[in-house]
Amino acid sequence: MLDKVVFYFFAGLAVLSAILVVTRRNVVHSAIFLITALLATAGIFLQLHAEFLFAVQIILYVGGIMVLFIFVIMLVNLDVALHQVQFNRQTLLALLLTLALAAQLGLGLRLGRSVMFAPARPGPLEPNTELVGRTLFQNYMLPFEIASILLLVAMIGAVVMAKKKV
Amino acid sequence: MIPTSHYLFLSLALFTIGVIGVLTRRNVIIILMSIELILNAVNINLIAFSRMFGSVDGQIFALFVITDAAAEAAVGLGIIIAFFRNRETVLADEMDILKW
Amino acid sequence: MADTRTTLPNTEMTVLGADEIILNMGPQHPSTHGVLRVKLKLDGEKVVGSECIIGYLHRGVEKIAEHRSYQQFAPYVDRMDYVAAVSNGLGYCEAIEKLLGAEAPPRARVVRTILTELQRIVSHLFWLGTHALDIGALTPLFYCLREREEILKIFEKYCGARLTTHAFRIGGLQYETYDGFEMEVERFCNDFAHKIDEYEALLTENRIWLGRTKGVGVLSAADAIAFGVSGPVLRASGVKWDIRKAMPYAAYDQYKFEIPTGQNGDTYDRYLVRMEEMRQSRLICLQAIENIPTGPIMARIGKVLKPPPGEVYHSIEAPKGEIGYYVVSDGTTQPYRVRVRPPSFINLQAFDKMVRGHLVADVVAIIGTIDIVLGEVDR
Amino acid sequence: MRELIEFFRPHLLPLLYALVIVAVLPLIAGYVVLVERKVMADMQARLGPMRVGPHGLLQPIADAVKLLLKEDIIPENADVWIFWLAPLLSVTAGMLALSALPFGPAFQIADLNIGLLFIVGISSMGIFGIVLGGWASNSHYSLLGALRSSAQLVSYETAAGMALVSALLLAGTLSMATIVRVQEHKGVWFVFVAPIAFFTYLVASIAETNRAPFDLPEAESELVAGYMTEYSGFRWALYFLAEYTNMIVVGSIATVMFLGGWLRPFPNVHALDFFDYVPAVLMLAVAGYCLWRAPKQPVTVQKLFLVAVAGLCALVAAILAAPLFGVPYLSKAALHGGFWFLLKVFLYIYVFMWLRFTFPRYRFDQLMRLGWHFLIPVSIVNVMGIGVALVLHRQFGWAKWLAFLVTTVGTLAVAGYLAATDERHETAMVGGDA
Repeated sequence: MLDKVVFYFFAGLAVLSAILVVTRRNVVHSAIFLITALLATAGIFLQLHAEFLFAVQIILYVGGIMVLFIFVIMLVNLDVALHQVQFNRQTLLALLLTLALAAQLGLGLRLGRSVMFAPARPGPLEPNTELVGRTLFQNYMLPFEIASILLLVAMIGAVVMAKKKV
Repeated sequence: MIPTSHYLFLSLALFTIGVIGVLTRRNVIIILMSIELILNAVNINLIAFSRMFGSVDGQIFALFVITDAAAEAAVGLGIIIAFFRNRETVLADEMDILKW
Repeated sequence: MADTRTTLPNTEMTVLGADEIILNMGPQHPSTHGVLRVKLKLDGEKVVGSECIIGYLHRGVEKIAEHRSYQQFAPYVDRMDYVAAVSNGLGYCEAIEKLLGAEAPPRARVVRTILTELQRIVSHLFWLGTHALDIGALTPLFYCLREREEILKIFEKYCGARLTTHAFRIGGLQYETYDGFEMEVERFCNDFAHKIDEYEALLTENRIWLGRTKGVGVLSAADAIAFGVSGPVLRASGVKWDIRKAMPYAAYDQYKFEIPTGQNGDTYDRYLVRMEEMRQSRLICLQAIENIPTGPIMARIGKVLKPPPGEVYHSIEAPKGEIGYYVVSDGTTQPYRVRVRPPSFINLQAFDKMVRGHLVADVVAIIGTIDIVLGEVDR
Repeated sequence: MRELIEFFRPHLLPLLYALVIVAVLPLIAGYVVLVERKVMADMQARLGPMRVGPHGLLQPIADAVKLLLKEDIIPENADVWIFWLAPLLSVTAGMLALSALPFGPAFQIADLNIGLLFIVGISSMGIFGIVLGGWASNSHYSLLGALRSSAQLVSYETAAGMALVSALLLAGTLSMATIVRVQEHKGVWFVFVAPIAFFTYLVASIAETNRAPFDLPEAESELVAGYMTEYSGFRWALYFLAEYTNMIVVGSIATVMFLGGWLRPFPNVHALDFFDYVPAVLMLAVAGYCLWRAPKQPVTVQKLFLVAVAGLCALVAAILAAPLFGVPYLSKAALHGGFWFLLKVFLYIYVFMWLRFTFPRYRFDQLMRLGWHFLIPVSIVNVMGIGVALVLHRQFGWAKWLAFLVTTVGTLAVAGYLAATDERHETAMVGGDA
């Protein structure tokens, strides 16, 4: 019961704020709704008993990436952007194609319901944090290191990009 | 218990909205944010499946996706700042040449 | 940005580079010490140009002088540098005495010296408190005001006023010193030695204080002389110039004291110089009260002052620098023209030189270190 | 209906705790402000608030009433919606973080198994309140203050997080209550095992709560009031509440991670059991002081008020003393735990105040240099050092104190080296154009 309430609340919140993200004129508003969407997703993670991911989502996504976004939004001038046309010329076509894609995917999900509609089972996923740690540092050691290299490269890239003209 | 497919439909909805955002908006920052939405939808998928199969691997992949999102946001925003410095605009359809 | 624009004079501030913004500080800003308005051209947080806009406190003091008799104008000078009113008064009285060819009697000169040196301590204490507050140290302000209060009490007992004292009269003093004047000054001076150590314990060796003041607002000796700055700002740049020694007035020729100087001309040196000046002022006071000559306190100059036609320039070493009075007499009871050389105004001209290349946070430190009083800048 | 009651039954106590926290926190924050003003006054040779109530004891309430009655100004070109939202975000983040903190062995809303991560994550959301508030005000000063603070928070979060990781390595769990139990079990507060981590966290937490000497976002002599410049009345009060809530949060985190949470000093040494009397005696002493001061108050109402305060303190003392004499239903662990916890938190906050009134303010570039060139490297080295110490202890059988002494000294050496190079760097900067 509680499970359902939590899920549908967060799902509704996520979809609603996602729609607002792509439709708002003011970028800051969009960013705020993106934060809401991300928090709602974090709630869904929690409802799925992925506590560690929940924490990572909040610390990294909300506390890190979104701060970066807002920082940049404030650095680039907004006033001009507010009065420009917000949607490009291919909007209608893009909408049609995307909805077609969504319909296909939805149909796929619907057809596969025999497998997919099975309720999520409470698997041996506890204690979550410890398990994630063990798996990450035992089975996925190499990807982990590669990810750290990726981050390093991204960091250097960002620094070079954002640096002033040399 | 909530069937896994509900998570998948939620993920589908977020994904679709994200794609619409990427395809239709002119502001690069909002395009980047829409990409974050798409990645997020993928994460929901991964974790729902992780739950369904009772294996933690899906969560690990979600972790990697978040790492990737961080890297992408850092580089993407760096490019936006560099671009804005030169052209004083953040509109995607004005970014029409590769170098300037 | 090594751009040629940054070297253009201030009037070109409207020419902006891509990353430059104009920030307007004041006239209502907590740390511009009154109503100074500073326009800053910023590149990020770095200052690439500045312009001081003054005049918000202009009261036409110099013009007022032309419609007052010589005695009547004396209280007005107290209202220029209201933090150091006694020094202003001394300069004015001595200028008029010079014009008259009169001289104050020895007793008056010694008392004048004591009060002026106490006033120097007051002014420096007030500077220290507000300057430290600008840099973020809250506590020294209250310590400084505590000691300042003691001196103001002495002033109040002596002449009835605390701030705009009008302590002296042309030709000497109006009031005799009160009973116990020497004792109170001595007690203050004895206590004050430890108090200065207390302030220094809070600030002098403090890493953050060093970081905020060392190398900030550097003014070389050549620049300082070129800008005509005077007082502690000049001495901190390494120029050993003090009118008390160079052209002694009042009773300064009788006392021994040092002129502290700095080497680097940065904010920290100006801080050290002022701290040392307070110590020296204290020593001067102690020497002076030991032997106050007896005798009259007013020279015989008559009730109505009619100086012979002519002109005179007289300057003294006020706490903030050289305060000079240029007085022209046409032989009537009112001055034909009085022109004041206020130290704050002249020192403020070095502001742009000192501030360039520093960050916004340093701007308030530099405004503080020049030690301006807007009443004096605008007159 | 019955189903609903059954459903809420296990959540009843946490709900009650939450209510208590939400209701009492503004009051506590108000009184922390009063204490701060009194401490400041004492350090500055003044008396501080004396007018409202005896010794200004009712000042926080008067302030609150004043703020509530003030005109609510929204700047003309402000983004009203966000202007509205931002202070709420700040307060919410602070209060949410309190939900996972154990104020005593019994008083905790939820003992999450990711407790620490939750708190760190939630409190990092307070940035949004500051940044959005600064942006929505549509003023240069606000925006500069907001940008400064977000840069500052992001930088120092790393150092603070690393310092906490050191303690985590020692505790081996993320659950806040368990961390305290580990300290009880090992018989040592982690501050003695990892002192460098504690001091790193102390500095970083001052920076994170925007307190002097790191209070650049609201540096009054430079940016007027930073991101709060355009705020007034109740919204301003919310920001203030958020700031003090954050102070309590970081104080609580430090208490839990390093200072043994609700444990009294030396909980396992029975020779020192007289510490159990300290809470009651301390409260009695406060009551006695109030009684002593009461006749010296000028007005009758104030005399009575002070007597009432004394009575309240005596009551608290009696409650704290009761378990020692075997009164049923009053658990010593719970009551004394709460007392010790709050005492430690307030001592921590006192250190904040002390530093604030002693030091000048850093400049922004100096602040960033301190964070990135000194604190973050030191905290990373410290984490590695703790790891090495644990390996030395567990794998090589070194004595515990020896292992930690060696690594602490090693980390200190690195810190000294960093400080020395930093100084050289600084003097080099002064010569050129910084």
